[in-house]
Amino acid sequence: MAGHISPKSTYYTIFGSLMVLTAVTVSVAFVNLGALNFPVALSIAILKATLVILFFMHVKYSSRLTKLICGTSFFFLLVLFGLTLTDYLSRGWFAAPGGTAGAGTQVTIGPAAPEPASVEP
Amino acid sequence: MTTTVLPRVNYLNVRHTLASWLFTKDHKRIGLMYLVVVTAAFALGGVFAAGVRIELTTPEGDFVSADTYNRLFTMHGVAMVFFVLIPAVPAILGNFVLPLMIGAKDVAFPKINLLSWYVFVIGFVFTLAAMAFGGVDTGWTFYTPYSTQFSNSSVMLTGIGIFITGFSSILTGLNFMVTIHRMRAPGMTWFRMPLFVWALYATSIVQILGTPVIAITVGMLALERALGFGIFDPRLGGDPVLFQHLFWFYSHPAVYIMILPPMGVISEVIACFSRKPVFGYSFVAFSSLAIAIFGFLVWAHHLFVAGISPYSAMVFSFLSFAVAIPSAVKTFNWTATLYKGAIWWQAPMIWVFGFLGLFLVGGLTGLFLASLGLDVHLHDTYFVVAHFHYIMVGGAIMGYFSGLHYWWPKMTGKMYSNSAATFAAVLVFVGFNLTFFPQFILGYLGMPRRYHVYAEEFQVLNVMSTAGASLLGVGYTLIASYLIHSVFRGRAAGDNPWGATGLEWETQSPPIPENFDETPIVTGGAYEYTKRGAKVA
Amino acid sequence: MLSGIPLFPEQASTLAPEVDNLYFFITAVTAFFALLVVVFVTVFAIKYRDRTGTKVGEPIHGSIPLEIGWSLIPFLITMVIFAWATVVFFQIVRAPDQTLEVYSTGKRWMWRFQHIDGKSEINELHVPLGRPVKVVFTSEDVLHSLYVPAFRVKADAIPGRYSSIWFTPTKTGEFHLFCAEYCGTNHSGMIGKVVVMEPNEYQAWLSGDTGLPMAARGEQLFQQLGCVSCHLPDGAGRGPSLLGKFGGQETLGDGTVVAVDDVYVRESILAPQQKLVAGYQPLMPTFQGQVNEEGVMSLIEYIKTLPSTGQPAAAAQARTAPAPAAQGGSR
Amino acid sequence: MPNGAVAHADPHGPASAAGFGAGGHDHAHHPALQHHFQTLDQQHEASTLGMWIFLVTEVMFFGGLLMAYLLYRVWYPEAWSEGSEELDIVLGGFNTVVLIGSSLTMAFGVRAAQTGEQKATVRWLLLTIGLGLTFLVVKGFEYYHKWELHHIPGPNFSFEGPHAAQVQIFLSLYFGLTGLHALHMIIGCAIMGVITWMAHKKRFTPEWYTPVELAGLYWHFVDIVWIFLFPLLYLVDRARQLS
Repeated sequence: MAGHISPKSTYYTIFGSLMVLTAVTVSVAFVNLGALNFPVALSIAILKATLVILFFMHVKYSSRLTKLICGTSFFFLLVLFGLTLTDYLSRGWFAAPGGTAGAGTQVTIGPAAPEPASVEP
Repeated sequence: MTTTVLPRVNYLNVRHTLASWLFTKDHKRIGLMYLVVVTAAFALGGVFAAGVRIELTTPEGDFVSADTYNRLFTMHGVAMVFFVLIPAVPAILGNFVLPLMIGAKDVAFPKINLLSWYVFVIGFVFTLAAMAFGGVDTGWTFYTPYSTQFSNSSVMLTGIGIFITGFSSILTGLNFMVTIHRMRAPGMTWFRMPLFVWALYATSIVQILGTPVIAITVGMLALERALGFGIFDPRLGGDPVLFQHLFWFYSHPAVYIMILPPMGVISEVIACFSRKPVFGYSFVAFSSLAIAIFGFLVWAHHLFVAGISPYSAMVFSFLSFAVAIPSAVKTFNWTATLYKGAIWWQAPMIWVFGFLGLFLVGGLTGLFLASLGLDVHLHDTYFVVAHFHYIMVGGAIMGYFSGLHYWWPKMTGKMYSNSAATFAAVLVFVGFNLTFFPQFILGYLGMPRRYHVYAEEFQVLNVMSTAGASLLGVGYTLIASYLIHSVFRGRAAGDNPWGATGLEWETQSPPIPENFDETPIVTGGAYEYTKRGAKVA
Repeated sequence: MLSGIPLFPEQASTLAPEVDNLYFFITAVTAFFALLVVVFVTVFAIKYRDRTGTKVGEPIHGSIPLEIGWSLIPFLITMVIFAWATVVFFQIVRAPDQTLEVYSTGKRWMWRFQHIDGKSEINELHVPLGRPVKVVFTSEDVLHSLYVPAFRVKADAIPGRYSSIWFTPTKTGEFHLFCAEYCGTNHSGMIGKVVVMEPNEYQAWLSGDTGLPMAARGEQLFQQLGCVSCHLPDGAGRGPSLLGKFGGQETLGDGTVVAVDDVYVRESILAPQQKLVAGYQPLMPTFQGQVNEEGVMSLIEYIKTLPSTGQPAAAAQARTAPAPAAQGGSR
Repeated sequence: MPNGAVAHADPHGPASAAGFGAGGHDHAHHPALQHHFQTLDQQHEASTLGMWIFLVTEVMFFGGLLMAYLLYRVWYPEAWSEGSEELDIVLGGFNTVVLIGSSLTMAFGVRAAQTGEQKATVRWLLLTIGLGLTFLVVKGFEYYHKWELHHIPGPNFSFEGPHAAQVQIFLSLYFGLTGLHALHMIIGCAIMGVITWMAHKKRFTPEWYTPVELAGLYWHFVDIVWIFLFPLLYLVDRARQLS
């Protein structure tokens, strides 16, 4: 059975890199980068995941089909996120004239007022 | 063909004990086991539908109470969607013929195949338990916050049932995909595969990518209902519409789980009974993949009036129109396949004619609902009900029966009465149109769906609909009776009663346990009727 | 029983003909294609019928030009439908500037309508002929959907948010009003009627026994709930002055700018910490549970009538009868 | 995939019709070869492909929860910040190191199986299980702590802070995501137990070690999920509080 056998040193190197990246992401968490907080943390996580996928899971040495399947899952994850966000991110754009929000406005916080406390004057 | 004695050993008579069925790893037996459970679910769902239609004969709520009515249509939806439409063609027909079609001894993971049947049955048992404990009244869509905070019915049990059943669907899809990749006989290249195999492959994509999302969504709903977690709860600032997004991310593609395999069946049957290759083979094959992938990009067309952003609605409307194209391409190709064929009017082909007529109406009325301006009026009315019944019953169930009639001789080795089958097809076609066409008109008139009592002016159309539903009931009972009759009294069908191409017809009927005496070696395309030496019509 | 089979709903709003024209167009296009396929299938099935089952068809494998043709032509046609339908859709969701506003809350299983002048009604909505009306609504429990088939409008009522529909009635009479989103046991009983009246009759109806105008009720609430003690008109209080704020913009503590619309006001009443105006402390308590959805709507209506300092708000004057409230606000 | 990449036809002739199991074949097979496959290679390829497809479903499974996370993070950044402050960064970080370490030992376990070092395989797998259990124990302490503070969403939830309601959403997603992950860890440890036992019984050879490889893929996947959950839940909005 022809599986790829990586040298032990590769695994140690990857493990070392993962540890370094973990340290980086933890330290970065204590620096306020403003809007960049989320992208930076996410990029580091994606980088770490990529290392695991490529080396620990041997995708680097696997068939095109495996790579395709791997890519497909992330593609459809992005479809789920991206197309759902087309709704949420564009809800604020549309406000009908007259101050009242149109069909798709942002959700607000509020009670479902179980039993409307009578405030009738 | 003259004797009623089945040929030597076959997958049916090789063992007779109950255990030999319950622990079988033979894909053919598992297919039949699905047939039994799915048929039971179909009968159950039919009974619920009958209750709904009887109630709707009069505008008043005089047959059942409002609560009962709500449970009836909910359970009709749950039984039909999750336990009939989704498993019908892939798990029954697909299981039976997929390995035969590609020249394999079995699916890639026979044990997992059996497991998925058990998972399916366990899910069904949970759902039955929910029905026994008073049923569920949320609608099969389980919209929050009604399902999480207000409903007093067995939402949890049903949810668990659907969650479990989802894994059955995932496992079947996984199994089929690996089977198609890894188990094809020598010479069975991708473009020699029958189109039904392509359709099953496309279906597997949807099952694998979509089903986990409904499972986790139902899981979140359960956490919220049972433990008070707040994910969709508007009182905490959660968004009920998020549930709808996640629900339809699966449930819209699920429509393609239901319709793609029957489309594949149609390609097989049309080619066989026209005695020629399917017109535009590669376009039909790739349109299956296109539908599977585009199908994931259109879900929010169920949400046009649910409070999503109008700009987002625009994007989804556009994509919904785009997904209509591959379906149209398939229809045109099927029509073109008939051109200069030698069309043999046998029962499976009559079902195909019925499918074409009904799927056409179902597909085209989809354009009405994809149109933003029109959907505002039509959403949640009977127009929608009529539309998806045309797709799911007119399309998927007609396709399923076409396939069942087509492969029945292979599955049982017996032939049913062709005239009875033809009559049943015509009866179902007429009954179906009488049931559901009036509902388009009701929908445009503005009758909302899920109404227990309704305004008087809608009555005539509703009576027509109920009358049609009775015809449907008769038609389906007829099918069951002559098919069962054929098992005991039918004449032996022979290995290839239709004179069809395809590896499944090269082995005996019913097939031997491991399908083929020798691993077949494929040398040509799927539908090469001319090579068989008969003269061109 | 009825005298015949109805085929087509009444057209009773300016939107209805727009929607119907689109409907006829799509019906014509789809009927054409359906007939085309049915005719071809029928002709082929009969012409090429082989009763013996022994002949073989001509092995035609396909045609690229045909495939391209029957992909492209339907695509172009659907794009025409898409464009047309989208235009109609934006007419449906975008209300005109000057509308008569009615507030509504859906609750299992009834619709309550609150007119700005104080009149309120249940499962009935009276509106004048020929005037654009906007219904702003929310739900107090589960999802509902406000649907008037004769007007061709519908929108879901969602707890915690505002939705709206608008229409200009073109016919007097009574029309169905349905809940279209399944809401539990008595979903099919959550129905009512829209009564379209001649404008003068409508005025007469309005002036019948009536409650306080919404803005006035809002002002009462503003006093009762103690809003007035912090939101001083001169801006010297612990909360920002609300004079002339509605319809404008406000800068928040984190620098973002938000539009002051009903959604923002509602959120500020029920979850004041969410979007704090720059320069103010998070002192305001939530009024969740102390004021119901209709109370919030009244407060919004009151805040709308507050003029900017110095100049009377144009919006306030355009409204039907906010006179007492406007005086209260400029005090 | 290229055309016709199926394994070769069995040159030795028909698989007997009555041939249930390998016994029906007229030539010797590897004991692990199931009868419906032609070769061990075909069987191995099918199994790994199946595992990868299964992992795709797993990605989508977590995807639903992550979508909810993403939406509410966009809507309620302050609540997310308050919520993430509540989580113990030390325990979370420790668990991250433990889990990445277990991925390393798992990779070595697979490697040992590949090279036929059976004792080493058992050793590495046991170490992996040990690290996995450590992770679960630490997670258990974290959960217990939340329980004491009434930070478990539900009727008894209580939280002091301006965005208590939305913090409840955060914690719902925290428990949803980490709970689902922990469930995967428990299943993973159970699977590892079986695999270790098989390795101990010397079932694996350099020709056939598929179960070890598949378990490895699963284990690494679970590790990857945590690699995302740790920053998303524990870290990402901490800095906002510093400003």
